[in-house]
Amino acid sequence: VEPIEGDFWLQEVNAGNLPPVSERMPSIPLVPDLKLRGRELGTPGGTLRTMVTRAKDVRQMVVYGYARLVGYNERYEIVPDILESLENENDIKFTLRLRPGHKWSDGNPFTSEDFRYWWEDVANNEMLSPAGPIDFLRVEGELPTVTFPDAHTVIYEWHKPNPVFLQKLAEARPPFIYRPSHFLKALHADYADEETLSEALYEARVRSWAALHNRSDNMYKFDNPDLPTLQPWMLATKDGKSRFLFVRNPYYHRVDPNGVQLPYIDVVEMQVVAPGLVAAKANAGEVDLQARGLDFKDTAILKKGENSGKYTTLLWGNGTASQIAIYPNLNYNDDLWRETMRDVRFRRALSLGINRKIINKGLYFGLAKQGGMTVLPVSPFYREKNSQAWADYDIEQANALLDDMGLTERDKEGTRLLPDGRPMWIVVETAGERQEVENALQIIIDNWKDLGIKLLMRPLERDILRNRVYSGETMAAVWFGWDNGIPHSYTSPDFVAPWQQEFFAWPKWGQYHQTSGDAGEPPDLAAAVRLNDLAHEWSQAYSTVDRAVIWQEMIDIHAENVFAIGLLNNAPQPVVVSNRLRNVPEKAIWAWSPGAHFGVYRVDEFFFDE
Amino acid sequence: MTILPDGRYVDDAPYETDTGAEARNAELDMSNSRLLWLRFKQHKLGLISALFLLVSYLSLPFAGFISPYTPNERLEDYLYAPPQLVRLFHDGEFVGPYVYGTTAEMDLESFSWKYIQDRETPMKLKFFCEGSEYKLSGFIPTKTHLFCAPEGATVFLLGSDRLGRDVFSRILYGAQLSLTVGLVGITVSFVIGIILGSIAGYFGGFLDWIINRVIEILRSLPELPLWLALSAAVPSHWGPVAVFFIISIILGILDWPGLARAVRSKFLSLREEEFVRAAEMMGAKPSRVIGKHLLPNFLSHLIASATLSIPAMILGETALSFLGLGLRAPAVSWGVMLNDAQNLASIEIYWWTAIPMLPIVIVVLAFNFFGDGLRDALDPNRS
Amino acid sequence: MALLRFAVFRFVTMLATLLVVSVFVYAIINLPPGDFLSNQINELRATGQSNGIAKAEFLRKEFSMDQPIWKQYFIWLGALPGPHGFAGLLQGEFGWSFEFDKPVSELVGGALWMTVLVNLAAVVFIYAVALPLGVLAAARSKTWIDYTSAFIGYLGLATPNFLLALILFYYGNRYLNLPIGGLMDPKFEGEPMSFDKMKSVLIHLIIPTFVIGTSGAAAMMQRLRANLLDELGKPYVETARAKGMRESAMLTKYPLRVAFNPFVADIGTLLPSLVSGSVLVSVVLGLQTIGPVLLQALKSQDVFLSAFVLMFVALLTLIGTLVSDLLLALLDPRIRFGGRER
Amino acid sequence: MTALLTVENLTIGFGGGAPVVDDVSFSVNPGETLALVGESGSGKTLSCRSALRILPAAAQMRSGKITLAGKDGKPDIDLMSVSERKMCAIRGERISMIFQEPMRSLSPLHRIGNQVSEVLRLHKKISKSERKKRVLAMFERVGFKDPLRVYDSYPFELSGGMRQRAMIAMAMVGRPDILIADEPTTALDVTTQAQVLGLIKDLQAEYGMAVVLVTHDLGVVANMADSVVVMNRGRVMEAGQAPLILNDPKHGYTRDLMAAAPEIPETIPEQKSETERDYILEMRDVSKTYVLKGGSAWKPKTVINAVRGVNFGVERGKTLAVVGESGSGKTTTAQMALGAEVADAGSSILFRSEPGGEAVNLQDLDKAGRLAFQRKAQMVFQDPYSTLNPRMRVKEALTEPMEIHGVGSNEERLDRATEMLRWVGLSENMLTRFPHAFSGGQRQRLSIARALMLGPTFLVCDEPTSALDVSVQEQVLQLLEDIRDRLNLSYLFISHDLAVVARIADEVAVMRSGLVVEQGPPEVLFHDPHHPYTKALIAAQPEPDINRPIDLNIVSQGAGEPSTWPEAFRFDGVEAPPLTQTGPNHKVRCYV
Ligand SMILES: Nc1ncnc2c1ncn2[C@@H]1O[C@H](COP(=O)(O)OP(=O)(O)OP(=O)(O)O)[C@@H](O)[C@H]1O
Ligand SMILES: Nc1ncnc2c1ncn2[C@@H]1O[C@H](COP(=O)(O)OP(=O)(O)OP(=O)(O)O)[C@@H](O)[C@H]1O
Ligand SMILES: [Mg+2]
Ligand SMILES: [Mg+2]
Ligand code: NI
Repeated sequence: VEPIEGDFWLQEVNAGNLPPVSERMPSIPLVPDLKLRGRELGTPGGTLRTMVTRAKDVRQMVVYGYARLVGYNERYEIVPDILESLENENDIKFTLRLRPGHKWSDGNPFTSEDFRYWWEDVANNEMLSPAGPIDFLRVEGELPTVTFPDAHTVIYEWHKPNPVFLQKLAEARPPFIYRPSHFLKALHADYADEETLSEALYEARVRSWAALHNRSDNMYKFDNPDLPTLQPWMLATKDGKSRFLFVRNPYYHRVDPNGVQLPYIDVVEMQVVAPGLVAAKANAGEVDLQARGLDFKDTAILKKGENSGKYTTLLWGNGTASQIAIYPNLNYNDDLWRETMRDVRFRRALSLGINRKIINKGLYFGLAKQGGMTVLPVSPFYREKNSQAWADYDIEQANALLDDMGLTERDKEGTRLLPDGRPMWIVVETAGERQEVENALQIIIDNWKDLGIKLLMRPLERDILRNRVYSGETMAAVWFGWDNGIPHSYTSPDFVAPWQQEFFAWPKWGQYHQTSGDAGEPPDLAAAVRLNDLAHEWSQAYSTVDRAVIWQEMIDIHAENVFAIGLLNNAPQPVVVSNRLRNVPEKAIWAWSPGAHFGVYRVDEFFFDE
Repeated sequence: MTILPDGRYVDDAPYETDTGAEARNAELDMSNSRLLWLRFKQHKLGLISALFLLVSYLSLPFAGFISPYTPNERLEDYLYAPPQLVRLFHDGEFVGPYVYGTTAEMDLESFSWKYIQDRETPMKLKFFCEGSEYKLSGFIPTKTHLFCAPEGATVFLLGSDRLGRDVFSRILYGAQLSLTVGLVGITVSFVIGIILGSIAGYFGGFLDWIINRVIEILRSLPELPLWLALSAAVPSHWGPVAVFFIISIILGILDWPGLARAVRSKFLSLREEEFVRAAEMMGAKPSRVIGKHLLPNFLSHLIASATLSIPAMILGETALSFLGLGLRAPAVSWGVMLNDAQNLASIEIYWWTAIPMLPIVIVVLAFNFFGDGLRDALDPNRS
Repeated sequence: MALLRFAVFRFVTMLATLLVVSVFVYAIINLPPGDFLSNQINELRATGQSNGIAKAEFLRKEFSMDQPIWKQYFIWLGALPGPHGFAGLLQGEFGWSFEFDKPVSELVGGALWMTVLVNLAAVVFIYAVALPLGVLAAARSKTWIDYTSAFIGYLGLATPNFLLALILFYYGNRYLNLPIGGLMDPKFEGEPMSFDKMKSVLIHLIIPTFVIGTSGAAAMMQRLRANLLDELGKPYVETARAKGMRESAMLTKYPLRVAFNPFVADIGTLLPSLVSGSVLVSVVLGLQTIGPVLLQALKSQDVFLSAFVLMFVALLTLIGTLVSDLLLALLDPRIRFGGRER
Repeated sequence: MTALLTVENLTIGFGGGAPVVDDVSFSVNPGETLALVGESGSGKTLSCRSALRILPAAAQMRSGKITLAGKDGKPDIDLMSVSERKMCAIRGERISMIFQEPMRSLSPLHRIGNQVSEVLRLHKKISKSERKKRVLAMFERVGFKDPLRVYDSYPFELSGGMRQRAMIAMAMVGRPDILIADEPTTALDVTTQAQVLGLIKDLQAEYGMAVVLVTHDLGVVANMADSVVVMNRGRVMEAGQAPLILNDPKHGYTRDLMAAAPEIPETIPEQKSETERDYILEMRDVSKTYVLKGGSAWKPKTVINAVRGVNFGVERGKTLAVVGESGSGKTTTAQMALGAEVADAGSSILFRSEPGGEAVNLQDLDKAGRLAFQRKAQMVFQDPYSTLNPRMRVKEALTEPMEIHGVGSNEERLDRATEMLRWVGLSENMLTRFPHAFSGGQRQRLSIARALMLGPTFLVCDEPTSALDVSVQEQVLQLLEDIRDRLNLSYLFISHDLAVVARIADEVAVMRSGLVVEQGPPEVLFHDPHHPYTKALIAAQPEPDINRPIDLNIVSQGAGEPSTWPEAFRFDGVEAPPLTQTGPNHKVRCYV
């Protein structure tokens, strides 16, 4: 197709400041088949208004823009995006091919030099990366050999498979393994001349060139309008505080079948508003596309404003494995309690003792799906049995389990006693950010009372909560379930293995893995050990089938062992969409990983119908 | 009366020369507090407010008895139920207090709960009836309530909230905390503020300098980070009420400098008054001068300040819970309830969840009018 | 000369106090467990983004966050050398904001102005409302004017600010077309001052001013009323009446000045307390003042940023106290001419 | 001639009680002076205030009519019903008032000049500088030596008499048609009093101003009044032309009143011989300097030598009276005598509680010593209003001294308070009242009662009877003498009324500008005054005999400036002649 020059840059082109569109695009642009995916072909133009709650959330545009070397499509398959093509030899050797003629948003060519610069001058520079290249590039501690045969080819090669390589590149917050070298070299001590560099240092009021380089080189933060980008929109506001404008990237690599360069929408206007006001502003019709900052409890008010605000409220499903999950801390510092919580019967009893139906009704209008923590139905590893395992409301069975453990003594109020005579008070700590959690716990307090267990709720600051969990001071914590509720066989299973302290049920086991044994404790619970082994097997496995089998077993183990007590999943997430905005899917999943929120739905294909 | 020929006017009435011949005044034998009461009684609004407050405080132990439900009792089929009217007449006939039964319906158009009244059958309220168990005055377990919902219906005088809890009952229970715990903080802050402020203002000099520096440092110290630090430091097994209690004491301890400065500055000028010098010349000790001469002349400000601190204390927890320090379920207080109501839906759709504002306003007004009446009664110029 | 000596003396004490405050400030913000960089590393790990970690490690070295706390304090103060020599408060270096990846000094400038603006508006509102109403309520005590003003005042006082703001925003937007949140129309941001921008700022200020101001105004009004009622019985009021002064003129000239004493004493706190008191309001209303910056910085333990803001607030308080002391002396000659020492 | 102000059948009461002003009528013509005399607490002040509609909040005007004649042919104004707005225009412009207690009647936070010139600002359209000029002129006329200093002073920096004069200036500067003067000269020494009275007369002559003069001093009445209203217990006893009433009182009360008026006795002094004296209090070389900071830091400080080298003693069981010009340092001396003010270095004030006992120096007393001293020595304050805590009932105020010193049980204290109240001629019913609910004279008596509560041995009385009518004054003086003789009390008695002094004092010291200029027993002093200032004082003492008027204009000049005195007495600035013994017990400040 012959690319058509749009109105937005026309003036610049006519003035000679910008080459015509045909010269701006790579010689082989990416032409998505919109029709095939049931989408309309759009017309360019318009300003999309959206809101974030903190100024630093401008980075959301990198997430929504979702231009990645490789990215997920709506079926969660990894496909080349910025790359023209990709060869993957058994997850060991990856040959990345760039689009010839692809340019950064400032018009400079995007070539393998940008990859080399990052690999040699950033990732392997001691000043800039004191700890060396990031972890996902290491396979059992070994770094890949990276070669740059020509301007458009980059080859990453390991001795053993690195199955997470592509998956990481497709993440919402990807590791940018390339940098605009032409721009950054001016700040790099190896390239820049000393005088200009020290001048720049003085101007930026930083004390070392590394600091300056680090600061300017924020592909993800997206807060530097001068930093060239490959995303569909580029930041146009310098030092913004409450409003950020993003304009279309004239060198963007995607074009619709009609030859209209994407994105359709010319300008994205991002306003920073207080979290409490997002719903009010949406209700007043002040946004065109909004999901962030909206909760299900806002739905009623959003529905109410639809007519006057000229928007529609869609309800998407949330992509986390569990909307609310309670993590009994298997590494809790108190010996007796730790032993108790490590008893699977105890966790099962707790899970059985929760009336999920009421929680669902009260918090989500009955629209979420009740069930323990497991993967979502979209995932190939979903099994109804897992979802319902130990997730019915069955006080009798729960009590039987507890009695079976020998926790039969009770105090005056009917609270069970631990063997040493302490009453069973479970302190559940929360981040205190979500009202749903509080309300749900309120219901669980009543439910667990019937088990003879007293729940105390304690809200904390997010960071404080984390620190307490990691050090084993927290007895139990509430958080979301796994961020990624839709794992596929290629998804790294480290979040289901005892490998991450961020899984609040086993912070110390996670530390042990993360620090290669320097901190924390090795997992010593059979099920956890099994998970550990399985995860190792996964990374050694060569075939998709093998990995899928491993995944399935891990998911099953989780369901049986109830490491985290999930309450609900697939909770409805309101998405406000202007009536003029097209191509926004009616039903979809609102997920950070995989999916990058709006990212997989390709916001650059959304357009305004006048 | 006589008008003399020279234009003089002369009174004919007999005149008395001895003084003190009047009848002994009944007021004389009364104690000061009785005199105060006599005068306080004349301030009608103040009197009503005082009675209201008295009744409120006295009924605190009986909150459980008066309310039809317990505070955390969830009626799962009645989420966000609107307030129900208690009626007396049905079809023109007197049936005694009754309500209509309601059924909830999920409205998937508007995503809100709709309630349909069954206007056919009046359902009479029960009185002195068995309900869920609670502890009268905090220790006597009982099940008797003043009134309860009829079988198969509900009695939500002020509606129910997101979890189907009765707002009316919760307000009553909330009063137990809101009306008491916060006052502790005020007391602490007043005691410290007055003592240190008067010392600084009366003695002046070095003491004044020291106290002023302490005030300055305390005042320039931020509270916010302190709260954040505290929220991490409080032991986890403490109940929410205990936490809040400690917090309000700390709040009080931090709050005194403002008052102390006001006291100090007023005392700086008051101590120059002649009557203060007179008292000193009589040999009055500083404590007496401060307590008997200076403070009473500053009472109005103190009373006004105290009444004003009350809403701050009741609402203080809403701000604190923003930082994860306020009261938390299962404790109920007005602040907790309002905290739950802080979203648009509570204003626009489920307006009754914002009702706890009312008791706060009423109590605060009552305290204000009570204070005003007290001030009036103490004001010598109004006798 | 005496005044000059007094001023110099006060200034020196102020600096000393500031130093003490700085110790407290630094200690308090470091009280909660953890620090920004470890938290950030945790956060990055928690969300599976191991990419930023290297940067955090880099910063930890750069800003001596790996040193013991007391050393950190002195480095921050500028009394000990950091990795790049002496660079602390004493040298005019305010440190680095990890959160924003910018020098602190670059960061808060705009917010400071906004803070001053919002608080100034609130103060003006408070005085503009509380003074006349308080005087009126005292002059017409126990009439409907008195009661209504008390009622409205307490209504404002008894409604949590967040709720009040939400209500006002919602209905203000609906019926009066007032903007929701923010301090100006975003399109004016970064623009030079113009008439339209001014207008936009003013319109946006209406609700925040009201929300922040109501409680302050109600409080001031009631206290003023009480103090005034006390003064009204004094003989000098009668003298003024006998001169033929109008009630209102008389009230404002004589008793008000006496009744004002406690408020002047409090002026010192007015600004700083508005700053810290309006933190949560600002957060909720989405005002770009220093409040949200502070709260965010504190929550994420962005030490230098919070320390800077807190020191700034402290400085404001101290200056405020100084001003209020001077004003107090100006207002009451009995204090000015140095009372007796005991 | 039509009356300018007419009061008819005025009745005022408090609460449900009997009226305190009962059916009072009087009127005053332009250019005329009406004197209201009568018992303390008889309702004079209330009657006057009702003309301006400035009554205590609790007072009820039960009936009556007050009419102000219209100006320039305008209709008469009914002051009871006229709007508040019109009333404002009348107050200060047509009727102005001098309140009885000037100390409190000035705002403590505003400069005198500001408060006085305000009257002009309110009613006259003249420029600021013109206003200041007029105020300064008026200050000069009321006898301020340094009008500019007063203009910039705050009330608390002035002596009682000075404040009173400032009030007078405030009332007169607007040149009202009617001046209501409530005891305008109570706190003034006789020469200043003469000066003020002369001023009132002058203005009256100049502008035809009518004056309602409330006074207890029959001498003043005799010299000023055209007509007289005599009040007692809220009722008018007798009213009519001044000569008639003064010469030939018809009503019994009036007659009693006339009889009670003290006079300087005309007896020949019997020479007492010098004996060894037993001083209870001795002041040696006592001085007091006040340093006034300037209004701004740049103005120079003013040094005021309030008291300079006073040397005298109060004998046990005797009365030392101090008379003198207003502002001459009497109160300051008194306060130093009680240790309430610290005298300048070098002064010593010795107190001997027992005859021949160890003398203690008040300057360096420790806490316990001070407390013991304070129990024995009490003060009756010059300005009772401000020395009574407005928030304390009389009951508490009276029992306070006993409480402080831990004397007696509650009942005993109350009994004693009741007794004291009776002593000073007040009813015990008043115990539950607050201080503001008293008339000026009643408050003064409260002050006396309070001082007597502890049964002191040494009493400082600062103008204790200045606000009392002659009959009550007589009663109080009698009381003071009684207890002095019975309990061997000693008094330091400050007064400006020479007749009172003559009656009660054993020795008199005359002060002027902080210096004692003459000292001796009253017989000697009043018969054979040496010092020109003493002479002037005596000449200026008005007598309650309408046939022997004093020439206000002459006597008001007093003795003139010290620099104009005869060579032997003259002093300039700091240099003053020494106090020289001229006879037994007689000292005069002169060069011999
Ligand atoms: N606020 C009040 N409440 C009750 N009684 C009062 C009040 N004010 C004055 N009185 C009483 O009214 C009476 C008249 O008072 P008023 O001040 O007119 O007396 P007066 O003639 O001016 O006396 P004096 O010469 O002592 O000043 C007194 O007995 C006094 O006690
Ligand atoms: N606190 C003070 N500060 C400054 N000057 C003062 C102060 N108190 C008194 N004075 C001055 O000292 C002088 C003497 O005052 P004092 O009160 O002793 O006079 P007095 O003789 O009692 O006069 P009066 O008869 O008018 O009461 C006056 O000039 C007065 O202005
Ligand atoms: Mg009087
Ligand atoms: Mg005096
Ligand atoms: Ni505070």
